[in-house]
Amino acid sequence: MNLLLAAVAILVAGGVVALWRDRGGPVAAVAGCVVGLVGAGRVLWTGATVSLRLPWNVPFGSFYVEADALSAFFLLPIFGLSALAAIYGGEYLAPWRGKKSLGAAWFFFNLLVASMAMVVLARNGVLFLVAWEVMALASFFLVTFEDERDDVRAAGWTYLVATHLGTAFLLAMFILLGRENGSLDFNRFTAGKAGLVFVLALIGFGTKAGFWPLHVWLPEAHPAAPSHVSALMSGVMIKTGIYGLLRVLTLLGPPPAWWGWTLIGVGLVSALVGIVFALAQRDLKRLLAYSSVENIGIITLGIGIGLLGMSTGLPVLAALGFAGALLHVVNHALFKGLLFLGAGAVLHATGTRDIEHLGGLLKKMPATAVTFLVGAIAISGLPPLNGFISEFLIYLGAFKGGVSASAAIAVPLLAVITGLALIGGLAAACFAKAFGVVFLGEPRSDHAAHAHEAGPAMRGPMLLLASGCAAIGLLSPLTLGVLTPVVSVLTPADVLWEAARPLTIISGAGIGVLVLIGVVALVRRRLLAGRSVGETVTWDCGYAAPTARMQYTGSSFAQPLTELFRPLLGTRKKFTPLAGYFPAPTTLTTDTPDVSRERVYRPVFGLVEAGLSRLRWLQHGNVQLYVLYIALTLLVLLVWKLS
Amino acid sequence: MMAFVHILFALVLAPLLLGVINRTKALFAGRNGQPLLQLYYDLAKLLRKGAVYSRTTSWVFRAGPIAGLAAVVAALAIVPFAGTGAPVSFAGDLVLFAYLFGLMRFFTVIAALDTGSSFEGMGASREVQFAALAEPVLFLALAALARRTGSLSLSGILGAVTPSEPVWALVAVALLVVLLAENARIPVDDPNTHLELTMIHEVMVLDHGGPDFAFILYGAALKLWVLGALLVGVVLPGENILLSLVAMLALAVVVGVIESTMARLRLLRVPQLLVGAGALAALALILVMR
Amino acid sequence: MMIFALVLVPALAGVAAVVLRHDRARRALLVLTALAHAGLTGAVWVVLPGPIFGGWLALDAPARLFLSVTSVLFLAAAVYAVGYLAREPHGAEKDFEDGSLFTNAPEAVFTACLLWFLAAMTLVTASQHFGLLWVAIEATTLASAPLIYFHRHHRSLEATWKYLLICSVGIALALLGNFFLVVAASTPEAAPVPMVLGELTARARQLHGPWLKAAFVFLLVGYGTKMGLAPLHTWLPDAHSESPSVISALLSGALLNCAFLGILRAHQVCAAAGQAVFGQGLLVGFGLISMAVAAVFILGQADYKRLLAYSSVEHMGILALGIGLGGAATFGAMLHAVNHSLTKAALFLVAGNILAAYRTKSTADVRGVARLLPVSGVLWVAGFFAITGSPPFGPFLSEFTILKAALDQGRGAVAVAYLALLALVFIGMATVVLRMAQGESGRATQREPWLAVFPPAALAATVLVLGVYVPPALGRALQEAAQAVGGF
Amino acid sequence: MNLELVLILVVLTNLKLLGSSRLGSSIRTVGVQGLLLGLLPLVAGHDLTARVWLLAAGGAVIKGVMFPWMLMRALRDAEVRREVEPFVGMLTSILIGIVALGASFWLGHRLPLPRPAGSLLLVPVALSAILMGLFLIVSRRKAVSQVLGFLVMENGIYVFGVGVVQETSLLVELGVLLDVFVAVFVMGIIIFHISREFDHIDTDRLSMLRDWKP
Repeated sequence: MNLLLAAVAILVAGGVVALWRDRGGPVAAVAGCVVGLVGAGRVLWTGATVSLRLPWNVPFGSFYVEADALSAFFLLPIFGLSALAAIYGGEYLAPWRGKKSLGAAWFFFNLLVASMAMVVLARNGVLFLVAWEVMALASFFLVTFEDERDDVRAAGWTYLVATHLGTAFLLAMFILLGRENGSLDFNRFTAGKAGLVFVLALIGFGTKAGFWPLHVWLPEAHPAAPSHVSALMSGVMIKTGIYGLLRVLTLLGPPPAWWGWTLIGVGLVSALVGIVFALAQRDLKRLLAYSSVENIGIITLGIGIGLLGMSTGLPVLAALGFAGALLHVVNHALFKGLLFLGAGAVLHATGTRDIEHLGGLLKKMPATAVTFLVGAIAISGLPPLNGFISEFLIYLGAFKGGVSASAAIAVPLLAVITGLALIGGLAAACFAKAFGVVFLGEPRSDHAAHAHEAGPAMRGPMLLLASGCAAIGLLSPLTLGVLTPVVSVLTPADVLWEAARPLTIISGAGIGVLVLIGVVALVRRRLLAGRSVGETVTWDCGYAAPTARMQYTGSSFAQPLTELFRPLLGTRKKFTPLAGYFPAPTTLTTDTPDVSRERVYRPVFGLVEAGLSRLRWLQHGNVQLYVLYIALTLLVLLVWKLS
Repeated sequence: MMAFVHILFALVLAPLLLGVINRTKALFAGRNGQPLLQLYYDLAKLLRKGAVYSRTTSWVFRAGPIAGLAAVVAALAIVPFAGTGAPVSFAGDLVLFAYLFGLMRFFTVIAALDTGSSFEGMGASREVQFAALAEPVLFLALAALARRTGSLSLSGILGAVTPSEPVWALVAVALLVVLLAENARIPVDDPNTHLELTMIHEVMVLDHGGPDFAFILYGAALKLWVLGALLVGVVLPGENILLSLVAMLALAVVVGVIESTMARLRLLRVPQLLVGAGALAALALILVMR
Repeated sequence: MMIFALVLVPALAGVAAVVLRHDRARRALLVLTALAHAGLTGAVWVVLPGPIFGGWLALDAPARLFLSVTSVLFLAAAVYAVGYLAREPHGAEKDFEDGSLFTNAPEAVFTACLLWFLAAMTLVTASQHFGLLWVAIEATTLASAPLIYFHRHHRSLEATWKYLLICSVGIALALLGNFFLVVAASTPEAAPVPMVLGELTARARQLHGPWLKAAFVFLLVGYGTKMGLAPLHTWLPDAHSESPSVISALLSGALLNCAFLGILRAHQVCAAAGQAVFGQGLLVGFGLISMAVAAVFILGQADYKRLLAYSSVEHMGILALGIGLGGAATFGAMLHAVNHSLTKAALFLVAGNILAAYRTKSTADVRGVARLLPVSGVLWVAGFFAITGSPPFGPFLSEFTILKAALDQGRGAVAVAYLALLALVFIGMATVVLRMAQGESGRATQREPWLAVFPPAALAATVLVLGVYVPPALGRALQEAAQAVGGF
Repeated sequence: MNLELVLILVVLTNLKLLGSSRLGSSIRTVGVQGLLLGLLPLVAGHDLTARVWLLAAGGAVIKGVMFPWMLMRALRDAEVRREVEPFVGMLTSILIGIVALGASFWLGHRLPLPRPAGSLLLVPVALSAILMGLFLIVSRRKAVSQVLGFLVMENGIYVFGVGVVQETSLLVELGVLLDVFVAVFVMGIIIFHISREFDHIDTDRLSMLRDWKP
């Protein structure tokens, strides 16, 4: 516990120091994170829950912190990714030195990390809410780092409003939980009105986690933020929503089945919508943001399956669902952090996030390309990397339920499997597009043509994250040792060892595939040894002068699939068809705004605003009118109260 | 022991299937057609050649065929043949099975994109579209079988087949469509068209040559064999190896017949075909729920 | 004796301000008086002075609380005012909205009225006798009217006229309310009860029911007008937007509290007479209506000082709601009164800095405050987050407490409305405040005078501290105050 | 001269106010009303102590003499003579006044005094004066007539105070008088400024400050 609190203290202190000496910011961040990692690791290693409770002089508040397996498990990615993001950010922010106050940026960065840690540690409603809101504010200020740009300001506004509305639901939720005992300490909470509490938690935490349709802020805010911050927000901050949901579930006692079904539904929809929208994007970071919605969906799906297992008395189902979800939390932190850092390196090198202006970067920035490829394979859930492992656990859970449970449960579960398969295929397509269009082929613009590899401080973290993806993928059985105590916080986890035994074989198979690749590669080398290996242009039907503009674009690559999901996407097309024998040059432009934003939130806000502005005539400017209000109020009250 | 024998069979006989298919088509077309062992000759020739690479390409282009071949060989180790379990089998291996094909596809696709050619980009784009639709069908079909047999491993499933029920027919049809789509056969794709604009799989490998191309062709043959083995396992259970091998050849003939009697669907129609197959699999799933 | 001093020191200082010749001396006097007053107030916390005038003047828990807030705010305002007056030109100056020429009121009048204003407010907090309370509250109106009319141009004139007329009407009704209370207190069977709070609450049982209710209605409407409860709030945005920012700070932070105290006193009597429910129903209603009206005008507000004024309406609504809910919410309301005063005063002072730098009150023309005025910019944003009840600032705790009380009492509808309105206000303010704070200002960063940034910074810091730590002494005081007005 | 008579005269003066458009005469009417109120303490049935005399004198002087004088001055500075087109016509005003009278009788009936006062008319008359005062403020355009309205309201409250309430201490009542005096004084100043700033005192044109942009 002391180590964890010390880590938080270091982070906060370092943040304050950064206000004067901004170079101190990343140093303190790394130091704090390392200390924190040690602390979290100790908790997981010893398996002992440590807690600390001090009186705190605010209404209903107490400084009550506790680190059990669940908290410690979430602390690992928080501290780990934050440290790497800090190292990366030190170099990434360099161009702004002198133009902007980096001190403030680092202050809020450290504050963000510290508050995330506190969110996970807090065991008192007020303390949690304070940490939660500090987290929101800190990230808001980081998002609006480049507030001279209109789109960034707009994104910041959207994010701020969304997160604030979400918090409102949490206020009500905590009060309801603490209603019977009059204390807001988690250990005094009672599960009265559990259903209502669950719904409030779903909305409140779902807004932060980015469940569809509460995700609107996500594709706006993540691209706007500096890339190492996007990595942090997408990699771990939105996971605090998942943590909150899980924590509340531990307080609510045995779940009814509909909670599970709700989460499964929410997860499936979020994942599908998320990945389909990701496919349609041409802004690299926006694409990654939508894919975060997808992965959050997969995590939620896992939790839903876990709850279903608990409510229907299928312990294996429960254990596998939760294990898959939790492992995916860490995995997503790894590869999404990696991908955002990679995107940042690209942005840093080329100055654009528009993938249609990129291409051929693999030759310019080999290290970034390799790590990005690893991230892409991992996030597509392909073996032998970590993404497959967590998705496999969820698949396995669903299959076990689908095979053994009664039809009423089995049919939906097997439908879920089909959905997962579809999502997997789409994810692979999406990231084949992302990697292929950005890093392969010829540069599509001067930006890309004159790109340069990122510096060591940016490459290092990416390499570490990539190796993390590989490690979990190839050593997956070891993760069970960490997962079991965490899962057991939520549901009996002793069945997990038995159920998850295949992981051994899978990792074996993964290694096998790698060996095979090596063998085939060797064969190829032997074959080509001493033979003529020529170079020429790409075959283009004999047209021998290909230009970069003849390449397939990202949009055209995704077009068949986006066409398939057109009703869902609502893509806007502007195209003037060719006419005549010698048609004039024409253009085709498409953009895919977020449907829920365009069709739901915007109209509703508009209506509310219009409706309210009608009432403005109240303040009409005539003093006579104002006195009339007084007289009328008086008369109404007298007549109403005295008769 | 048997299991490894099957792998041996596959590695050796896979190219033969394509030969059979082509001979069947030739027969229908009233030609002599190429020799049964044509693909072997091609492979032998290609392996002896050097290579020519586009200046645009990078190591990804060279890695594509290698990873693809490795993945399909790994998948081969999971499918049982002739009732005997596969060397690798565990609860949920069907997921790994499907995702290995995903891995293969991913590398083929990025290798295609690495050339920067619009044709190969086009092919890649179609490939991912159809695969994204074919995968759910495969999973639905396997889910139905898993539910029916109560097992989560391919070996377990195919070990407990009772093909007397209609369910198996439905699943078989669905699997056949998946097989055709995954292996780029008519009615989804026409392997020996000569117009790049209409190709899917072929166009993706336009720029490959020499050993790389050999790997691709061999990998494709293995893929056909693997899915074929699955299909055969569903319709014709039993310990008899010879019978199963004959069934494989018969399947090749069937594919040939289909290719000769059907025309390639318009690309816009392909999704409907796959969704239809999905419907069949779903129906099977409902049926096994009783 | 000490109470006497508290009232007399500023009053006499005001007289002195009229006779003094030199501006510097007058400003020194202003600050010194503020310090003296603050010192005396501090002393009150150490040794509690007993009631004087047969209990007409006494400092019970609520009085101590509001007196301290007033005193602190006045000190900050006085320091700020020195810098402000130094900045203000003496001759004719150009009005930045319509370019017409205008002059300021003589500084002597300004300072004198400022000091008398303080005296009047002190009297309000200290007076236990209802008649005296009324006189004092009316006196605050009269003392502050010239302050609002400091810039002698037609807009401030209009604002002053509306302020004077509307508040006078309201106060007149309150006077009638007082008379009703007397009637209610003079029943034939028992000897009439004197109008002193202690006596009334002690012998509240023998008050005449209907007349007491009527009295409460009149007092509520009357003092509510002054407090700015919608729909009686109409003078508030005009007065706040047209008066000098330092005055707006005092109006919002201190004066509204005084009116609130008047209503609290009436509520005390009602509660003691067992009529609490009657009054609380009305208070909840007024509270929610005020929040709603404020939300309406905060959304898309084009003038940032009016924005702050409407936010004051909203928070007065929250106070009324808190008292109306009773129980734990009363404590919340007391805490919120403190938090709101400090935060809002800081915001108005910052608004003054922004106004001085940009020479416009229109939100559309202000950009990049954070870049042009680093300190004020930070305070502006921080103050916004504080006033909208975000942790880790004080108002969060008080608003949360009120929400908790509402839900614990099972008043779900009230809680939902409360949350929804808070969210609405947040959205409205966020849109305006962030648009002002962010972006490029197009000008070089300015050095800000110490006198202009220190007072709001100090207040904001206090709010931040109150958000993470409520000092036990303050906590006890709030507790007592809450118990005094029938909550806990 | 007895209480009832005074009260009735008060009502009549109010009605006259509602009906008259000439500001000068209105001010004079209010002055008369003020003098009547000066009489009130003497006829309200209190025992005539020095306190009561003082109160009567103060009331009469301030309400009957000072106010009219101050308002007359403000009027002279503003050189306006009559209330041109008020929001509500004179005749309607009188009718509304009568309605208000009825309403206040109803209210007075709903609120029986716990301890009977000098006359049953007291409460209704006071209330009616308050209502009519409010009505004057709402319905008139000129600042001066709004001040008049405020005074009428104030007088109504004064009637109630003096007639019904015995126990209030002299200090408070003098404080009240003083406050009102200062209020009217300040209002006079403001009116003077208004007339100088706008060269008219129609307050309905004093409506620059608003949030409603038609």
